[in-house]
Amino acid sequence: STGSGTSTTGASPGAAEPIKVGFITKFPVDFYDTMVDAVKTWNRGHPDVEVLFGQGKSGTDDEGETAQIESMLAKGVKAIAITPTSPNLQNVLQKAVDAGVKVVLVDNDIPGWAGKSSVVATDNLAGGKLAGAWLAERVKPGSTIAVLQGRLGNPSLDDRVTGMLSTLGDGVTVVSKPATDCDQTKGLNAAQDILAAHPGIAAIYGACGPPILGALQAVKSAGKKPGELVLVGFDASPGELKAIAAGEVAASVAQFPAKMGSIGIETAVAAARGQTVQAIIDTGTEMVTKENVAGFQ
Amino acid sequence: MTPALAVRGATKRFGAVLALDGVDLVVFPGEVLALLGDNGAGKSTLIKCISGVHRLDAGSIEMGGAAVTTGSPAAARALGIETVYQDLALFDNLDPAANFYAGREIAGPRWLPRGLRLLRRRDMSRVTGELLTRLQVGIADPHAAVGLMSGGQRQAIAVARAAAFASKVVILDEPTAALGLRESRRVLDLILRLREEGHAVIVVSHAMDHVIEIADRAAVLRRGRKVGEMRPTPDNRQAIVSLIVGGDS
Amino acid sequence: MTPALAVRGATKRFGAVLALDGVDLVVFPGEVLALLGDNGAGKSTLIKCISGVHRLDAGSIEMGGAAVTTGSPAAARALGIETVYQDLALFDNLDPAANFYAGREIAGPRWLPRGLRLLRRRDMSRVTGELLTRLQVGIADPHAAVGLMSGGQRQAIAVARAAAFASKVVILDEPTAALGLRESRRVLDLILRLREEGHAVIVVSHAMDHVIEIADRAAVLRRGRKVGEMRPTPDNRQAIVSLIVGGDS
Amino acid sequence: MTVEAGALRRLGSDPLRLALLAIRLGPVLILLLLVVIMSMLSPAFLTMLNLGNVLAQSAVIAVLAIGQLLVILTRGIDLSVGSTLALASVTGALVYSAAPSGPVVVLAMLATGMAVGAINGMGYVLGRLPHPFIITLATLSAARGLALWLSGGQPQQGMPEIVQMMGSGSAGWLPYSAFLVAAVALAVVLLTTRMVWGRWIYAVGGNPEGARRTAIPVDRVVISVYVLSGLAAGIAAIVTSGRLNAGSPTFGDLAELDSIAAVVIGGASFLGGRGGVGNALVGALMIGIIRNGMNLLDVDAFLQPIVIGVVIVMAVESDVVRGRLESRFRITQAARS
Amino acid sequence: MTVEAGALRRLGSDPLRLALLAIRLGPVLILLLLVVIMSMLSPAFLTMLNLGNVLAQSAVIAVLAIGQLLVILTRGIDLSVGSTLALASVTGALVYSAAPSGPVVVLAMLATGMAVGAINGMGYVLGRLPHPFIITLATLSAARGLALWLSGGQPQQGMPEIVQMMGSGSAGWLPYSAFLVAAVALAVVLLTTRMVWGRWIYAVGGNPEGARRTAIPVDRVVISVYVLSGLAAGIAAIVTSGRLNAGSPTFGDLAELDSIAAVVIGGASFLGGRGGVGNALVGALMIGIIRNGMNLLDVDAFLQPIVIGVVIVMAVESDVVRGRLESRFRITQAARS
Ligand SMILES: Nc1ncnc2c1ncn2[C@@H]1O[C@H](COP(=O)(O)OP(=O)(O)OP(=O)(O)O)[C@@H](O)[C@H]1O
Ligand SMILES: Nc1ncnc2c1ncn2[C@@H]1O[C@H](COP(=O)(O)OP(=O)(O)OP(=O)(O)O)[C@@H](O)[C@H]1O
Ligand SMILES: [Mg+2]
Ligand SMILES: [Mg+2]
Repeated sequence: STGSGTSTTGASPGAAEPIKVGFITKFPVDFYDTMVDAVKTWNRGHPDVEVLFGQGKSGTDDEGETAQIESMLAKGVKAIAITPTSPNLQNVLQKAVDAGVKVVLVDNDIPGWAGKSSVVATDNLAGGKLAGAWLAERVKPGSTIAVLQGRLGNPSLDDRVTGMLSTLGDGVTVVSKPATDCDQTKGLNAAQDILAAHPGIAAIYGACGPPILGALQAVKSAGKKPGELVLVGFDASPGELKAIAAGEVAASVAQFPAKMGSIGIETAVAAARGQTVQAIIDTGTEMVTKENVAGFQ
Repeated sequence: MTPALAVRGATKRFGAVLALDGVDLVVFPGEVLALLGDNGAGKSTLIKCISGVHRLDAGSIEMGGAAVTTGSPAAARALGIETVYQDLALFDNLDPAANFYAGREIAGPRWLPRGLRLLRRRDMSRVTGELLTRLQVGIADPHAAVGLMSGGQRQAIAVARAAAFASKVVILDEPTAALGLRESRRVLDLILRLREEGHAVIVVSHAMDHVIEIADRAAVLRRGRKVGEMRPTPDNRQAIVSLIVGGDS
Repeated sequence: MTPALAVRGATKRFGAVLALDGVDLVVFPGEVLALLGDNGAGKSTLIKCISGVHRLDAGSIEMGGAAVTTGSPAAARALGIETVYQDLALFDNLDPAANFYAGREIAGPRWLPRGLRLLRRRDMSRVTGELLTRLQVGIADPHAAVGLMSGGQRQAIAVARAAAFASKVVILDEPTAALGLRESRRVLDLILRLREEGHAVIVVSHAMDHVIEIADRAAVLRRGRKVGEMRPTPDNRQAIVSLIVGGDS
Repeated sequence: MTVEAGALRRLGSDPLRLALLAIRLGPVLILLLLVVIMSMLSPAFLTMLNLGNVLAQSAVIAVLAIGQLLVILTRGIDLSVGSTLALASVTGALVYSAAPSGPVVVLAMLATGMAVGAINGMGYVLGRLPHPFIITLATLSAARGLALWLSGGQPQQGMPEIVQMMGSGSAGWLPYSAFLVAAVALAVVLLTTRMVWGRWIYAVGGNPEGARRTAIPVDRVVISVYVLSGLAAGIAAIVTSGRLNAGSPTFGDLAELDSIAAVVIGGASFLGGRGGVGNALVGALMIGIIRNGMNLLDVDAFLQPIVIGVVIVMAVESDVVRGRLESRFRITQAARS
Repeated sequence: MTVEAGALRRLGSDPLRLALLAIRLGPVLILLLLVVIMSMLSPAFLTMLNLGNVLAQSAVIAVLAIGQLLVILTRGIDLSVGSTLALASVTGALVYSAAPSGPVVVLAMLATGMAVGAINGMGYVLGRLPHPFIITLATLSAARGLALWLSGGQPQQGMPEIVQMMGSGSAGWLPYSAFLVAAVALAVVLLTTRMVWGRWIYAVGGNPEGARRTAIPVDRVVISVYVLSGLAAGIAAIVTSGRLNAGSPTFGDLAELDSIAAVVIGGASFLGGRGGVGNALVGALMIGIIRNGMNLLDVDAFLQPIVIGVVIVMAVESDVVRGRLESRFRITQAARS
């Protein structure tokens, strides 16, 4: 449906005019790189649109994204598609909206902010719930698990933990939930320490991909057999997919960054050209397991 | 007469080195006391203990007959002890005037707390310039940092500073070591003037001529102990030298 | 005889200050040349230019009749110039032996590149101890860092270092300023011995007695210019002093 | 005294005075060069809108750098400024939700900054720690943790009017935060160049032991610079919180490195005792302009860090080269005169 | 010489010798204290498994800290170590995918580290930059950028056998990486205490101008410590890549702060010239144990940074107090003897 929307615009009189839009992502990791690549691919088919790309320094770099937004306004973009680091950006985004620039939020929402034209996102909370429910079926009641959190203070990462805990049920106890900053090394260290203190845990859940890959190394070096301990990640990064295929990681919650990217930019362009766009576009989440992993690789 | 400063049983140890070993010392107002001794005898250590840089391990200090604690340089200064250290303690990044007035800047208005007062930089420059001219030290650029100045220029700044703010006791650790003939002469005159004004002066020096000329009394340290006191006169010269060098060499 | 070292038209400016202004200087093997002058006259600057610490703005330096460039201290040292600086240039964090041998450590085996050789620490300690004993400087703890030592002890270490490694030209900037009577005596003897061994020696000093005793010739700087040369004898003393101080004071 | 007097008179001569001025202005010249290059590369750069952006984006680093400058002048280092900023912003947001009064919130943020600064200063001085690196590293960690704990890890939306104004208001294209930076800079210029306390700061940095011996209250001076740096972090928190209309435990990440870099790139000495407010400001603007330029020029995100690194070194290096050329020029010039 | 000789003889007396030994061992004592406290708090701490974990987790910081130590001894600072680690790991992974030979990969990683170090050292020395902060900050940025660009931002899975072994192999509970650290430490102990070059490192740190005047090749010494620090980052990259069986542009984040902290917490002087390999090792272990302890004790994630900050200060402070008590003890002791 979105594809047809663009072609309609192409035929309208205003479309002869090339349009500038911005696409801002959080920071350089594969998740956002996939998204950016998808936008670039999309852009090749739409030469009438000039896409400016911007990126922050970290998953919580509000100031960096603010600067990006300001620079794009200075360069006269008509719409911005952005993966906002936090709700803190609404102030500067509102300024953009006030200046007549359309804003489309990608990857996560800024709840309660009315200025956005659309949200193209996975619901991280829902993704977490999916993982929690999945885990609840696989670990026995009364067992203990550990959670490798992402970066504290990052709302979407926090949602993944909150969502998971909400559907996990009372039968399972979380014995430890250190923060890992989504860093592979920190995930490995934390997992080693948890295994030393709580050798009996049944599962480790990670709010992002890299720490789970670190945890996998910890499990291996602790001499446990793959599968003896259920590892569940989030993001379904290439590394995780490989490990899932090999049966070392049990599952990961997949989002669809490429889809988010292309739909996000398309929606932004449409909004800038004055078309009405859907307020919420859910790109969905899915549990990737050994059974369906082939479809994701 | 009560001594301006009296040190009793001063003992100071640095690790394995016993730098001072029960040293007694008195100096009276209007008197110049020379503190003599070989290198490493403990002269500078004694001076630093009096000025509050080091703390004595044992012993006591009296000023004007009353026991005092010179626990810090600030305390010593507040008690009226002004010191030129052997290593000068200058601020290499500041100009002569700033060095001169360090810690007692001319500033106002008076109703503000010390630290917040505004510097009277011109006044400070003028006075510093005058005092240095009196010592006949030519300083080419009075606004250059003292870190760039010659050894003698630096020493002159340090000596002039102590002399200008002299109160009860003035201590000078080898004040002429780096000075030229003329500048040395001026510093000796300065010391004599301090004596006339009633200050108690302690001078460390290796220059026997200077000592004989200006000192009323000489105390000799050897390896941390006081080995004698004497009136320095041309006749006594050899005796003092023997005291310094010691019998065993 | 060709001079061991000849400086021609040495000129050096620091910002607005003209520290050296066309200075000529020669010193011959087996000669002690005293470099005299008031504080700030430019003595240390001249020495630093010769030793490669500063670069001359204009002028040239010859050794053994051939023009040389002492562009760095390493180059000067390689040419055979050994210097004791007024500020001593010691390593406060190292012990006397390490200071003594800094830059020319005793180490082996020989087939390894310099930097990778293993230090012969015992040898270095022993030699250092012997040399310092000769200067009669008592150093309580020979393994303490020199930063903690007395002014005279520090100076003795610096002087002994230069003397031990003397090659063609030895330059001493106020080598006895911080030294006691006995230690000064030893350093003067050391200088005389260096002369006997055929070294050319340049000594900066404010002590006229020392100059008259040891120097064969005295060159006088005033405000960056050489104002005269003279044989320092007891009779000449007054004339030299006048040269140093200058007519205008 | 003819030589000296002559030299002094020559100092008054025009080319030399200009040369000396140029030395002082060194880093400023490089900053101007950067501006010229940027405006040639991007037409958007010299627009008022963008200049306003640059000022607003540099404001936080500038304020932090001014505080950091005072610390560095005393041979210290304050690694905690970024975390202090975060803690102050969270405190402000929490206070605002409890007592929605602008002045109270502002005071709470400033007080928080000063409190962390006081812990740094007193911990270092009274604990006789060997180097401020240790205590400020500890508060770097602890203040961030406290901010996370207080906020439950959640950004707290909402800031009072006055904070929002300081952060995102502007007079025409000139953001209010630029005026705030100017006010802070002016106050610290006054402190460092005119006031007794400022003189003591330089004295402590030039020779800490000497300062003690001249009865300068070294301990209090050292404590004060950390408190002032904390205060600067509090002010920076106001600007950040106002800009984003929120308080968040993630604000000010890596700001310690930025602020130190600004001071050093701007030309002050990392070893203490030398430098002034101008250095901090110039350094902060350089960093701000370089980052802004990367964005304007759409430099690939992966390449940005490389370009930033190279530009930083080139900027400082060109100042080094300029200084050398100039001193050569001065010698020739003076020899001729 | 009776007084001195006497003092020297007294130095030989037992209590005093013990006291002096204790001073040297100061930070080690604090480390032991930490171990005792931890093993009382958590039964898991003193298990072989966990001790092996602590060693493996501290190995990277330890290696980086040893390199950083050499830099700090010369009054320098190397901010680039973490980025260099990342770049070396990515290079290793890319080389491995092109030429799957263990030795080639190892060499590529070490060479990458040394190359960044050489850029740091030569940039600083030949560029006559005022402080190494600037160039190493630039490479902190640029090396990370290069790693991102080379890897396309993607972690690269797969490392040769030998790298994996260095990172995650072990002899019983003793990880091979601990042996690697021991080997690096031994080599650097040899360098710093026995070799001429090491002596020059201390000389340059104690008095750079003096070193120049005594014809020590200051420039080459300074360059060398940055190259060695880069080499250490390359070795650390091997350990990290081996532990995770991957090369990634995100490895080594903030490792610069950790490595400097280890050196300073371990008791070496941030101002150069004083300290040794022992300090770096002790500091790295302290950091490792504190972090490990947080996890073992399941300290709340929000509170962890607070606890870490407090423990760091307490550890250093207790060493300060110990030093003071001891010097008082020595005075009493010596006065009695
Ligand atoms: N801070 C210190 N730590 C250790 N030892 C010290 C310290 N200060 C001085 N010493 C030692 O104490 C002894 C006395 O030193 P002091 O400086 O008092 O000698 P001095 O009489 O002033 O000698 P000089 O004439 O050379 O200046 C010396 O052996 C010196 O090495
Ligand atoms: N690096 C420098 N920068 C600026 N000025 C300098 C520098 N070095 C020396 N000067 C100035 O040059 C002049 C000569 O200094 P120099 O040190 O040569 O004097 P000197 O003859 O050795 O005096 P002294 O007997 O006091 O040691 C002085 O006015 C001094 O302030
Ligand atoms: Mg002395
Ligand atoms: Mg001199």
